[in-house]
Amino acid sequence: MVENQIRNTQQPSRAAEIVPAIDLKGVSKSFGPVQANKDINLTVKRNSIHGIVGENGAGKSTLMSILYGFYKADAGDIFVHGKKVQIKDSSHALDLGIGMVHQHFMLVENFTVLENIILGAEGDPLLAASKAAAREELARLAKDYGLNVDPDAIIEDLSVGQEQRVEILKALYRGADVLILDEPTGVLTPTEADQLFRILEQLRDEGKTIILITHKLREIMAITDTVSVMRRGTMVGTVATKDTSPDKLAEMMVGRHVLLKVEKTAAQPGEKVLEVDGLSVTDDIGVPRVKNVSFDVRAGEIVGIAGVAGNGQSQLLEAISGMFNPLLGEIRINGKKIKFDGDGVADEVRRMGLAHVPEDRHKMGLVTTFEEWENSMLGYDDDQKFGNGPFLSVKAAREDAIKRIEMFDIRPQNPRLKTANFSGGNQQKIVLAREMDRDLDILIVGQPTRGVDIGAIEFIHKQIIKLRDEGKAVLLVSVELDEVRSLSDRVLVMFDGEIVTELAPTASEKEFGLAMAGLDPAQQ
Amino acid sequence: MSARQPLPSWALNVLMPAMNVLLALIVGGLAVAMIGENPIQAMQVLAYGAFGSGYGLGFTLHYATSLTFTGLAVAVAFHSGLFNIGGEGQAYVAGLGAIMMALWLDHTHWVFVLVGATVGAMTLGALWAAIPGYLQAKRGSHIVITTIMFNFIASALMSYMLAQVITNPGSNAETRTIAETGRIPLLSEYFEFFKHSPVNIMLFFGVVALIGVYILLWRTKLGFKIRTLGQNPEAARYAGISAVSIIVIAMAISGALAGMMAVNEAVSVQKRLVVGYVQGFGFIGIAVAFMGRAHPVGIVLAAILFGALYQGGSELAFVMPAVPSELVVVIQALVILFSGAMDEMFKPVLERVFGAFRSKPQADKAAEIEEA
Amino acid sequence: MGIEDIIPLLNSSVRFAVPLLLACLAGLYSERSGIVDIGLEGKMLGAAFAAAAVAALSGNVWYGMLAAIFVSVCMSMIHAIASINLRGNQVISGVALNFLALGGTVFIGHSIFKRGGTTPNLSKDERIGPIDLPFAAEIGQVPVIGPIYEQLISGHSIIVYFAFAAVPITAWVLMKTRFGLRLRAVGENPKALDTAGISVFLLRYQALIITGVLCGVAGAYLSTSQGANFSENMTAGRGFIALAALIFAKWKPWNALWTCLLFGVLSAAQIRLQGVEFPLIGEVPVQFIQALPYVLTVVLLAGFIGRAVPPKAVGQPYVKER
Amino acid sequence: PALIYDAAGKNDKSFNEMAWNGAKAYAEATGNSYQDLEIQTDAQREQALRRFAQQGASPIVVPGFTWSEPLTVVAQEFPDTHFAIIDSVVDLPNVRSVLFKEQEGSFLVGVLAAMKSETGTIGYVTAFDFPLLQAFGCGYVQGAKAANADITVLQNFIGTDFGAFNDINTAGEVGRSQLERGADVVYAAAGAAGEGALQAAADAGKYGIGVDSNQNYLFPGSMLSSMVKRVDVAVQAAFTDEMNGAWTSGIQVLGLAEGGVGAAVDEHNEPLLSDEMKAALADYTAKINSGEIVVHDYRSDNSCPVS
Ligand SMILES: Nc1ncnc2c1ncn2[C@@H]1O[C@H](COP(=O)(O)OP(=O)(O)OP(=O)(O)O)[C@@H](O)[C@H]1O
Ligand SMILES: Nc1ncnc2c1ncn2[C@@H]1O[C@H](COP(=O)(O)OP(=O)(O)OP(=O)(O)O)[C@@H](O)[C@H]1O
Ligand SMILES: [Mg+2]
Ligand SMILES: [Mg+2]
Repeated sequence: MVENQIRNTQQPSRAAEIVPAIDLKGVSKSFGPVQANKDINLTVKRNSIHGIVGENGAGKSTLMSILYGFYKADAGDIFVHGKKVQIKDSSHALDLGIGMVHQHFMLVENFTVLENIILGAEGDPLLAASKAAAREELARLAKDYGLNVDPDAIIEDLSVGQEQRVEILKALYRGADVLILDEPTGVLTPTEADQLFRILEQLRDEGKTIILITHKLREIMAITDTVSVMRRGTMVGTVATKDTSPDKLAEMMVGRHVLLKVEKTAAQPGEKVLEVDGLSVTDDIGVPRVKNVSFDVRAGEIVGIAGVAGNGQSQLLEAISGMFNPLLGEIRINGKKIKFDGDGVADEVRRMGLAHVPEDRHKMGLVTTFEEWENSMLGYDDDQKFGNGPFLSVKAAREDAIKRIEMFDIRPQNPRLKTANFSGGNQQKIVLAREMDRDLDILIVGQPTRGVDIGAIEFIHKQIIKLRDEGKAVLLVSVELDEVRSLSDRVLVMFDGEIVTELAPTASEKEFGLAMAGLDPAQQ
Repeated sequence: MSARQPLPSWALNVLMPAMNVLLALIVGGLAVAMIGENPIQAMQVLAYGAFGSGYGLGFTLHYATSLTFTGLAVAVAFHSGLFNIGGEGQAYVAGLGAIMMALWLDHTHWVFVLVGATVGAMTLGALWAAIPGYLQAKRGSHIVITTIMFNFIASALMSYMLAQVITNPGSNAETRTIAETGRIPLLSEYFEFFKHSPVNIMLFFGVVALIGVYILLWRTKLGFKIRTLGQNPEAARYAGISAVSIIVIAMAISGALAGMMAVNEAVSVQKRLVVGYVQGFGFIGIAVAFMGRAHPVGIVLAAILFGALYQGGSELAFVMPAVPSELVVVIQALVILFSGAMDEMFKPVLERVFGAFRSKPQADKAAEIEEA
Repeated sequence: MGIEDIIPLLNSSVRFAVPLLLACLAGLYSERSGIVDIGLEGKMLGAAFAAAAVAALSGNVWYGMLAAIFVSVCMSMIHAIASINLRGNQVISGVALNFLALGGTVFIGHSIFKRGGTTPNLSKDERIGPIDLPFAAEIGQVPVIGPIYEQLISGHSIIVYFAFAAVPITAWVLMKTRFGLRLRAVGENPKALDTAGISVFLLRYQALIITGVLCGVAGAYLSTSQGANFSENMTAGRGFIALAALIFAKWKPWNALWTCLLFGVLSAAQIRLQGVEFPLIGEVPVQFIQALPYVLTVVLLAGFIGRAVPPKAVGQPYVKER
Repeated sequence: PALIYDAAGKNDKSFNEMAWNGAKAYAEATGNSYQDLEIQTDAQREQALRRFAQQGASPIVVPGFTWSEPLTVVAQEFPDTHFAIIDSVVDLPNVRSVLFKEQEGSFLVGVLAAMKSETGTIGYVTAFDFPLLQAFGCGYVQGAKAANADITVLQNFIGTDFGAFNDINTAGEVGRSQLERGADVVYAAAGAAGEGALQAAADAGKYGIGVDSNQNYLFPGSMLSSMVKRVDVAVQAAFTDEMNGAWTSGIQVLGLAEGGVGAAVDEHNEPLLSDEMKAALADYTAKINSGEIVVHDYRSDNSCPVS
C-alpha cells in the first residue's frame, strides 16, 4: 500500500483505497467432469497490478474467463467496484470496464488491425465512420503508451508481439479500466516483455487495474504489487509481492520445493553429429528466411540458438528436421547428407538418428483428437516394435506409451485419454517423452517450455541436461533468453535469417541484447 | 452443480439413436396421416416388409450391401480429411469395368466372373476417385468440386459407352446379359429362406469390406498415417507423412469401395449394365457414412436402416397404393436429419432425467467411462 | 459467327447462369458465416415447387415467389437448428434437406395435383415474364450497342436483374458494413467475435436467413420464370454446381459472378456445339460435347485457379465449453 | 388385370400415362377394375411382377423395355399367367410383346414439320442418346427430308441420363437454341422435360410437336401436332383380349397401319394444317402402309441413314 502511494503519480481517491476493483466470492466452475474452479475467493485492489500464478490446468484462464463473462460460473458472486453484478456475457463485462487479453489470441487472422479493433464495437451499421474514429483513437493510444502498430496491417503478417499489442489496444479501445492479461509474455522476447511491463506500469499509474497471469516468477517479482497462487482449481493464497520470493511462490504452486536454477557440469564435446553448411531456406511465398547459415553441434554439448521470434529459427528447425526443402546448402547427420526429395523426408531424417521437439505442440507435435498412446508413437509408427509389416500392434503401442507416461510423469496416467484433455504442460511432456526416450544421436528442441508451469519446466530442463550427459548432441531454440543461457554450452544468436555471432552463455545481458538486435557485440 | 449428469455409454449409443429414429418415423407418420391414410398401418407394413420375411430381409440386405460399399467409400476418404461426393460417379464408372470383365469371362465359370468383375470394378472405381485425389494433392483443386464434376463426366462417359460402344443392338442403351454359366449365384440358391430376393454372395464381400476398413484404419500403419493426415496435416508433415501419396491412396481405396456396388447390383442382380444403374446410392452413401460416424459398426447399422426403408417402402407401395412412393424418400430424409444431424437433440433432456435419478459417485464413474 | 449469333448465345448463358449465381451467393452467406451448405440443391428444389404450386393455385406468381422464399427459409432454419443450436454435422443436415425436398415436393405435389409431382403449366401471366428496359426499342436502332442493349441487356426477367444486382450489393455488405465485418469474422474465428461480446448464434441465423431467401428466388426462377411448371427433381444438380462455383470463386462475390457466367456460357455453347463438324477432328461424339463444361471446370481449376482456402471455421460447430 | 409402370411413373404425361389411360379406358368400357403400381428401384421389378402373379392377376402388362429381364424370369415361374410387355420382346409362350413403329409416326410429323417450316430449318429435342429416342429422331428426319430434300434438322440432347426427362429448364434452353438458330418447328421427345421445349416454341410464337400422348391441347395455336404412340390401345387390348378369352401371345407390331402410331389431328391443331399438309399426311400414310416407303428403324442397326 505504502509503496503503492509512493509509486503512484496521481493520488487514488479514498474510495478506491477501500473498495476493491474486483471481488470474487466462492466462485466455482466445472466443465462436465472437470472441476476447473472450486470455491475461489479473490480480491483485486484498484489501480494495482495483481499477479496470478499456478500450474497448467490450475484454473487461471477459466477464472478470468468467468470474470470476463465468457464462461458462466456455476456458483459464487462477483463484485465490480463494490457493486454485485451478474455478468451476462463478454459485452456486459466490457460495459463494466473489464477487458481481457486471452492466452490464445482472439484475433481474426485475415483482418486488418483496424478491423480487429472495431469488431464488436463498430457503433453504426456502416463501417466508414467507426473506422475513422478508431484511427484517431489508435493514434492517441500510440502516442500515450507507445503502443504503435500499423492499423492497416493484416494480422497474419504481424509478429506475436505486435499481435498482442493489438489485443491490448482492443481492450483499451473499449475503455477497459480493469485489464486481464492471460500469459501475455509466454510468446514474447525479453525486450518485448520489458516494453509490455513498462506499458502496464504506466496504465496502472493512470488508475487502471491489471490482472496478470504468468508462469514466470521473475515477472511476478518484477512488476506485480500482489500475487495470488492457484493449484488444482483452488485458491492457495494471496500475498503482497514484496513479502514473498520466487521459491516460496513455487512451493505454494506445486506443493513441494522446486529448483528454479538449472545445475549442470561442464560439457565434454565429442565429434560432430550435426553439420549445417551454407544453408538457405526460402518459404512458400518466396521470402528468404534462412540465409547461408553454417554451424555444427557435437556429441555431448547443448548448442542454443537465441534470437527474437521470427528471425528464421522456425525455418531452420524445419529444414534440419527434413520437413521443408532448403534452397541451398546441405545438412549432415553423423556425416551422412540429408537427401531432400519430394514431400516428407522427416521420417528418413528420424531414422538417421535425429529427434525433433517442435516449437508448437498444438499445431505440429500432436494430433489433439487422438488418444495419448497414438500421439506417443507419432512419426515412429513404422518402427518394428509397433508391429511388423503393414500392421499396427495396438498392444505394443499402448505398453510403450505407458512406459513413457511413467518415465515422464505425465498426468493423468491414462494412455486412452483424448490428448486435448491433457493440460498444455502435460501435452508438452507427451511430445518430449516421445522424442527423447529413444536411441537418438541428436535432439533438436524448439521452445521446450512455452506455456508450461515451473514444475514441468524444472523436469524438462533436467531431462535435456541428462541427455547431454549421456553424450547426445542437443540443438536448443528458444525465445526465452534465460532458458537458452542456463541450458546451453554455446549460444548462437540469430537475426534476420543469419547467425550474427556466437556467445558464451556467460556473456552479459547487454551483449545478448545487442546481438539479438543484429549488431555483433565484437564489433562494438 | 447443475442437475445434469454425463450419460452412460448405453444411453448415448443405443437409447438416443433409437429415440431419433422413432421421432423420424413419427413425423413420417404425420405425413401419412396428412393425406388421410393410417400411419400405424403404414409403419407396420414398412417394418414387416423389411424384416418380416426371408424374402423381405433378402431385399433389405441387398440394398444394405450396396450402401455399405458406398458408405465405407465416403468414410475412408473422410478419415484422410477429404469429402468425396463422387461415390455416385465412381460406382457408375466401376460398373463398366465390372461388366466388361463379366461379359468377357461369363462363358467360363461364375467364380471367374466374380473375381474378374470385382477386380474390374475396383480398378475403375479407384481410378475415377484417384484422379480428383491427385489433383487435390498436387494442384490443390478442391476435391468437392472435382468429385462433383466427375459425377457429371461419368454420366456422359457412360451414356456414350452404353449407347455407342458396348451397346447391344435391338435393346436399349444397355449391355448384353451375362450368360447363365457366368451368373453369380444368389443366396436363394442355397437358402430357400431368401427365395426370390436378390441378396447374393456380395453380402459377404460387404462384411469383409467392413472388417477390412476397420483393420485398415485402426490396425495398420497406413491407416494411422491416413488418420493423422486427416486430423492434422501439419502434424503429418512433421511426422514425415507424404500428403500426396496418402491422399491418392485414400481416394483410390475410397473409389474401389464405391465400385464394389457395381458387382452387387449390376453384375449379380441385373446381370447387365443399364444407363444410370446407381440410382442415387452413391449419394445416400454420404448419409450412411456420416450417420455411422465414419466407423464400420455405425455404417453397417445405417446401411441396414436405409436398406430396410427401401424394401419396406416397396412393400408399402403394394399394400397401401394410396401412399405416394416418395413417402419413403421423405422418411429417409427425416432419419438422416434426426439421427444424423440432430443426433444430440435429446441429450440435454436425458442428462437431466439421468441427473434426477442417479447419485453423484455413480455419475463420476459414468464420467470416467465417457472420458476413456 | 456474327453479333446476331453471339447475342442469343449470351442470353442463353445468362439464363443458365442466373439460378447458379443466386444459389452461389446464397451459399456464400452461409459459408462465410461458417456453416457448410450442401443443401442448396434441396432448398432450390423446394422453392421451385412452392413457387409453381402456389402460382398455379392462386394464379398470382408473386404469391408463388413468396411461398418459394418462405419454404426455402424454413428449410434453411432447419439447417440452422441442426448446425447452430444442436451443433450437428452440417454435411448430414444438408444431405437430409436435399432428400427431404426430393421426396417432399413429389409427395405433396402428387397429393394436391394428382399428376406425379409435376404442377400444371403456368400461363404467361402466371409467370414472371421478361421486362423491357426504358427506350429498348429506340436505342435498339443504334448500331452495335443498340442490339446489345435491346436484346442482351433488356428483355430479361426481373429476377435476372435482381441476381446481377445482388453481386455488388453482397460485395458492399461484406466489406463496408458492420454486418459484413461480423459475418466475415464469425466464419474465420467465432471465438474472437464471442469474446468481443457479439452473439455467434444470432449472426449465423441472420446469414442463413439470407441464404434461404436467395435460394428461394433461385427456385422460383426455375419454375416460374425460366420454366413454366415444376417437375420432379427439376434442379438436376444445379445446387451442386453452385456449390462448386462457390469454391471455384474462393467465396468472393465478384468471382462468383464470373464463375457462374463462365459456366453459363459453357452450358449454352455446349448445346450449340452438339453434332457440329469440327475442322480436323470432324464430328465429336455428342456426350463429349455435353461433358465439356464439367471437363473444362476441372481443367481450369487444376491449371489456373489452384488452392482455394475456405473460411477457417467453416463446418465446425461453435463449441464454447468442450 | 394389372399394370406396372416404368420408372418415370404413371404421371409422366407421355408413355406411362398413356398406358394408364388404356387401363382406365378398359375400366370404363367394361366396368371391371384393375390394379396398378409404380416402382422405385430396379430391384423392385421382379418383386412387383411376382406379387401380382401370386395374387392371380392376369394379364400383367408392363410398359417399357427395362422390364424385359425381370419379365423373362418371372414369366417362366408363372406359365399360366399372361404377361404383356411394351417396347421390347420377351420370347415366351405366355408373353405378348408389343412393339411400336415410332419411326413411322415420327416420319409423318417430320413431313408436317418440313412443310410448315418457312425457314427451312426444324429441330428435334430429346432427352439423351438412347436408341429408342434415336428411332424417333431418325424417322422424323426421314419424313422431313422426304417432304423437303434440303431441309436442315437440328438435333439436340438435353442430358446424359434419365434425369434429362425432368430437366425442363435445360430442355427449354435447348428448344430456344434451335429456334434461335432458325428452326421454326420443334419436335420434343423428352417426357416431362419435353414441355420445356414446347413452351419455348409457344413463347417464341413458333411451332411445337408433342410425343406419345396427344399433347396438342398444351399450347393451342402453336402445337403443330403430336406423334401419338397408342400405348393405351395396347394396354386396353391386352386387358380386353384376356377378358374375352381371346388372348394371344407372341410379337405384336403396331405401326401406322395398325393405328398404333400416327400424327394427331384435332380441333387444337386443325387450323394450323394446310390442305396440302393434310393431303401429304394421307399420301405418306398410304405409301407407308402399302410398303412403298419403308421407314428405317434406328434400332435395327443403331444408325440412321439420313441426318
Ligand atoms: N473449454 C473447456 N472445456 C472443458 N474443460 C476445460 C475447458 N477449459 C478448461 N478446462 C478444464 O479446466 C481446467 C483449468 O483450465 P485452465 O485453462 O483454467 O487452466 P490454466 O490454469 O489456464 O492452465 P494454463 O496455465 O495451462 O493456461 C483444465 O485443466 C481443464 O481440465
Ligand atoms: N476437451 C477438453 N476437455 C477438458 N479439458 C480440456 C480440453 N481441452 C483442453 N482442456 C484443458 O483446458 C486447459 C486450457 O487449454 P489449453 O490448450 O489452453 O491448455 P494450456 O495448458 O493453456 O496449454 P497452452 O499453455 O499451450 O495453451 C488445459 O489445461 C487443458 O487441460
Ligand atoms: Mg490458461
Ligand atoms: Mg496455457
